[in-house]
Amino acid sequence: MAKLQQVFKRYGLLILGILLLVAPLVSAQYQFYVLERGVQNAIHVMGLLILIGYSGMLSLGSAGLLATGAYAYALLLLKLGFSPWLGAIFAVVITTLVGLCLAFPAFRLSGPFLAVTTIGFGEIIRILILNLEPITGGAYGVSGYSKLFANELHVYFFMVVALICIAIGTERLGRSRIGLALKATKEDEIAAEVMGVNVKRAKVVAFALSAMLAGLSGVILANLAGYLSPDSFTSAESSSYLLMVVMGGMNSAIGVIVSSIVVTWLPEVLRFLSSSRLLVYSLVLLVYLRINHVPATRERFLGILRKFGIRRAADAAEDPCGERGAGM
Amino acid sequence: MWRTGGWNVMTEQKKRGKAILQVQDLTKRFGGLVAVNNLTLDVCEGEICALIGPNGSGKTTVLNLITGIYEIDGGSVTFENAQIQGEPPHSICWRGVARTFQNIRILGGQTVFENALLGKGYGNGGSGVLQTVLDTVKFRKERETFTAEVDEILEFVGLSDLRNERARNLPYGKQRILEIGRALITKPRLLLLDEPAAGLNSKEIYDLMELIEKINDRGITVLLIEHRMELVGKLANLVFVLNHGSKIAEGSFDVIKEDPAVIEAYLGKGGN
Amino acid sequence: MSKKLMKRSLFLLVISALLLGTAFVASAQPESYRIVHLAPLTGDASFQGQILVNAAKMAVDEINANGGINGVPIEYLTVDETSSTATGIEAVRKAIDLNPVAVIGPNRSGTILAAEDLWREAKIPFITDGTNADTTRKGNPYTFRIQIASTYWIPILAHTAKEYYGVEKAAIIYGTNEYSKGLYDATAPALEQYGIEEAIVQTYNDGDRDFTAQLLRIRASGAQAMFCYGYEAEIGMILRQRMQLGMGDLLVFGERGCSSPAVEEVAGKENIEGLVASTTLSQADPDPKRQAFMEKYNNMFPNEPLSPTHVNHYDSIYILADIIGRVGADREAIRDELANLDYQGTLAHYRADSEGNLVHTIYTQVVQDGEWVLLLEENHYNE
Amino acid sequence: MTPAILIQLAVNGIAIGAIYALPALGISLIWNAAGLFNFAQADLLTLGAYVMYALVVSAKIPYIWAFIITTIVMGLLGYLLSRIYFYPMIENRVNPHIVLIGTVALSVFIQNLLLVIWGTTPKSVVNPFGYMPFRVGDIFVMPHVVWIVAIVSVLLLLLQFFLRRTLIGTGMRAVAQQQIASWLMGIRNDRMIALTFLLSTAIAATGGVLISAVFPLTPRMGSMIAVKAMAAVLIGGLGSFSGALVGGLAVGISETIFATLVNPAYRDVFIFAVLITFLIFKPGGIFKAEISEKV
Repeated sequence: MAKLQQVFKRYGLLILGILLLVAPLVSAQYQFYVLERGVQNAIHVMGLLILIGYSGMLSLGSAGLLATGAYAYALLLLKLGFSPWLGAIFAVVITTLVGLCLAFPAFRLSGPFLAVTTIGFGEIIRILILNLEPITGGAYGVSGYSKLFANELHVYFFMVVALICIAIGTERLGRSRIGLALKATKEDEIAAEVMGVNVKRAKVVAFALSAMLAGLSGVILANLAGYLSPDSFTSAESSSYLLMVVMGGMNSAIGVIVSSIVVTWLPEVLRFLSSSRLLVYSLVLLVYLRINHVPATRERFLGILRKFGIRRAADAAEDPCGERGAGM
Repeated sequence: MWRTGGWNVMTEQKKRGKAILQVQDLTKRFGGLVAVNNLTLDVCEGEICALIGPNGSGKTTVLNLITGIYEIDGGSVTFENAQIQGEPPHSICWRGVARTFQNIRILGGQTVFENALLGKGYGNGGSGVLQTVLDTVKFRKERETFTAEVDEILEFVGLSDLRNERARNLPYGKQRILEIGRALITKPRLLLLDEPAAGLNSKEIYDLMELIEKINDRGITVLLIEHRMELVGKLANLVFVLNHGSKIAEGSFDVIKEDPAVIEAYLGKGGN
Repeated sequence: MSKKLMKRSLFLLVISALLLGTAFVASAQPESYRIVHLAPLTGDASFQGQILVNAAKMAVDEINANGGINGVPIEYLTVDETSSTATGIEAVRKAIDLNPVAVIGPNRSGTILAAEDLWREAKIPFITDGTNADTTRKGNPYTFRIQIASTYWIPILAHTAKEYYGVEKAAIIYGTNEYSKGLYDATAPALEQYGIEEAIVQTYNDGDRDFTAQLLRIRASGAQAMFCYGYEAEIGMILRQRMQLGMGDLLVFGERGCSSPAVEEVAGKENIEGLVASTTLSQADPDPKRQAFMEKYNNMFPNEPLSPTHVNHYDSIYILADIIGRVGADREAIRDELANLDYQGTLAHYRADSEGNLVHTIYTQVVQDGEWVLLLEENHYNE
Repeated sequence: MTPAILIQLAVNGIAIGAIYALPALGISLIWNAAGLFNFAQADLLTLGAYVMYALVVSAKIPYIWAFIITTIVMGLLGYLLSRIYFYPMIENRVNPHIVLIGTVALSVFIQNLLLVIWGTTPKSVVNPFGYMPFRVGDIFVMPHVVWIVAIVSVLLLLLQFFLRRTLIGTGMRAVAQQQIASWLMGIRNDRMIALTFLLSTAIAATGGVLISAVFPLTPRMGSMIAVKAMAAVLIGGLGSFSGALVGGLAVGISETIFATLVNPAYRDVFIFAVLITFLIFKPGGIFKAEISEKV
């Protein structure tokens, strides 16, 4: 069993990738679409892993960057006549640049101050899309742009391959000196500075990478949906992305992929919850944070788990993947 | 009461080598409070200097000013003939000034190795994001050198066997050592230690003194803040005494411990 | 762990899909006729969705209690359209995956516009509910609309304003959502048609609660009347603040949303006096069949007060039942029948036009002394 | 734009700004005591408004009594929140980001709780101050404007008195300034922080009661108010008592005037733009807050 765990730890991403690639062969059309959305979300949330998980900069406006990517793609194609691939590349570049603007407030702000700024940013983007009607189509949204692939399945394969590559890159980054610099920024900005970490640069990197991934995810969203409207990019969406990154453990790429797909899928499994879906999510998140971060409660909880014979789960929870971040 | 040097200092100055750190008329104000007042001190290459003074005399503030954490209100800081005031902390670190903190600031959730690796900093050359993500040859080579360097230092400070332990699980004394080790990774020429002996037991203090001497033997200049006088007496070539942000004495430990101004500062007026 | 779960559920889904497929092929006489209802059951529009489903469910229960369609019961399933377009598209896919004979909904114009290609490919007739005129203009032969299109609706309102109230100069205020925007787009031509001058156009964002700015501008523009489009909470607030700013003599014309009881609740009874609204079912309609329907509805769902504009799906179910009873479960045949519909329902008389609108009677009513009074009843068939 | 219209706008802005000031004040109080930025403060306000609705409309309790009960019930809820949720996390020195995420989760939780219990149909509570505006020259003033400003002023004075002159208030301020020192002095931090939560939730509830007279209640209302309250507290200066009030009024008045003079659709964009400018160029707000870290 332990060996199996070892194997999974080592080849987890590979196994996950193969599973995802095989999935369309065995899923019905609608389930497949939900899976596609899950993978697309995972790409976005991978960026949040770098930003929130590694660097500890709480962003509550990530839907705004997603919107930027999606709309940039659609509008470049429709208004400026770009070819799809060129449009996609430019859309990602534009989103990265917009995301970089957010790094500047982050130089001086942290914690709640930054979080409020990102909320504001997300709302500004949404209101602009809603009201700049001649360009963005306003509340009607935009449609009728051409797509990257004619075959929907190809979008999916492209997405999965991209996701796995991004996940590998993110993992590498997390273990490297740069990842360490980001994590140090989260825990102790001053200590990091004194140790020779250029914190500003680290923040720029974190924002740029997360914006780039949000842009890519947005481009893919535009390709999946074939239609964009502002109500897909509300602040409520931003909080569900936050949920995905927190439930993913805030420290591992595999965790992010699994939690993004599961959280995207959950409404289907939890049909009976209907309107109380988000209620359950947020409650789970509240309880999880409380149990996991207060040692006394955690011990008691693990004790209960052990009592009921769920020993292995309890031991695993003690140190998931052996990669627990401080305070994470 | 002002006592900046005397003839003994002058003679010592002759014996001293080239100045590595020169602090000139350093001043820092917090609102109406003057935390550091026209402080001038020199630290020369290869020395172990100590900065002492009663609580609240501004010692840590001086370190924060040298390392660029606080903005300087007046005066200058020169390190190896270059003025460094106004530079951000990371670039002061890259110049070769490393420090530890009074209250330990390590990454509790990361391993000892990772904590030490943080001393390699970020932004001063080396592999960038793209190379890291693509795992290029250059990045791999760099990683190997880094690993070797970090392991060498861990060996040097005696933390090799705890390499993969989480930092927060280390005993307090080892955490202090880890912080010093991390500072050494940055390849400093000047090491600033902020109360390294605070909270240690006598055995640990003894080990610490040995370590500091070993570090000094490597050619690293040390400036330390300390309350433990036995440690100061044993290690420091030169002691600066601070009170209310001003330097009230400077000299060898044996000289300043007899200095009435210093005794008054520590024991209050009427002290003997 | 979760991967295992995922895989297992995938397998189950595949198997169930296969079983479903074979079930349909195997028997010529189905065990039930499956109708899927897409409605916003969660999110901001969920209170509308609940009313839509209630009305449809009432009809299904009545039909099934009377032995179904030629002895075959209706299998009625709801799918949550949610209140956002992205998830709305997912819901449409899900509805199609359930392989129904026909779909009722979607309710939101945004979802209809976004997902239309999906059911064009699936070849399933959809009886939608959005007012946005464009939704039936995309040349999708499977799209029908039981709701009145804004292009039918607004001219009646403009006509009323001109003929009954002598309005010469009118302002427009609308929310930046696809529903209100659709109504606004139909307003300018209608005003022009009846020779009313457009004084000023104001917009607001959903969720706004302070409309002082817009109302003051409207007052400054010298408009005699205001065409007011949006969701219940915002319209209620606009009506309330109009009184607070002493603009009681400004006439207000609204679309179906205005006759929802929620508007009255938000605005306060005294603040909606004189409000003119056009609707598909009037509270003041003396017709005994409709009065009986309203009474039955209110008895069954006392907590979800009837909003006269969201109950037409009661008739949608009867229309589908009638057609299926004649042509069976053949979707093409159902589509053809819908395209040539001429049906006397409980709530109205429905007749299809060339775009797929199942056009029916429009009522215009006004609040007088706190009660809705029927102003005029118009059969707006242009064919 | 005549002066009368400007005054009219300012009057409306003051009333709404006074309401923004209440959750802003709550955020400041908790920030001082516990170093915690509560993103759910405006949702607690909304919850208070719904409790008021339940008491007045559903349970038909007289208005004044319902007001008092709402404030007490919500205060106790705040106390419990601190005791069973937030204090244990603060005590264990959990990374502030985690606690912050906890408050975001709380905000989502409250919004959806309201949604599940009361649905999305807008609810409204009778305006106890009457609907008929009185006229001062060319200006129409709603009675509730006067009442809201009066109630908020009285509340602020009481609060000021409580914090400065009573023993508990002094204890709370002591905790806010130096947790360890105050603990050594025998002040129970957990109780003081819980009391701060109690106080700020009760203040938010009062805001909820006042807002229920003016706005229809929807579960998402909290998000809209949160934006303004956070803008108010950061513009005024986080942790500052007067900052919350001045910030609230500034946001209320400036957004109303901006909407009229420029464009109502960009009202929130304007507020955010001002806020972000403030955060970047004057991060301490008008009344400079202490946000520097002890090294």
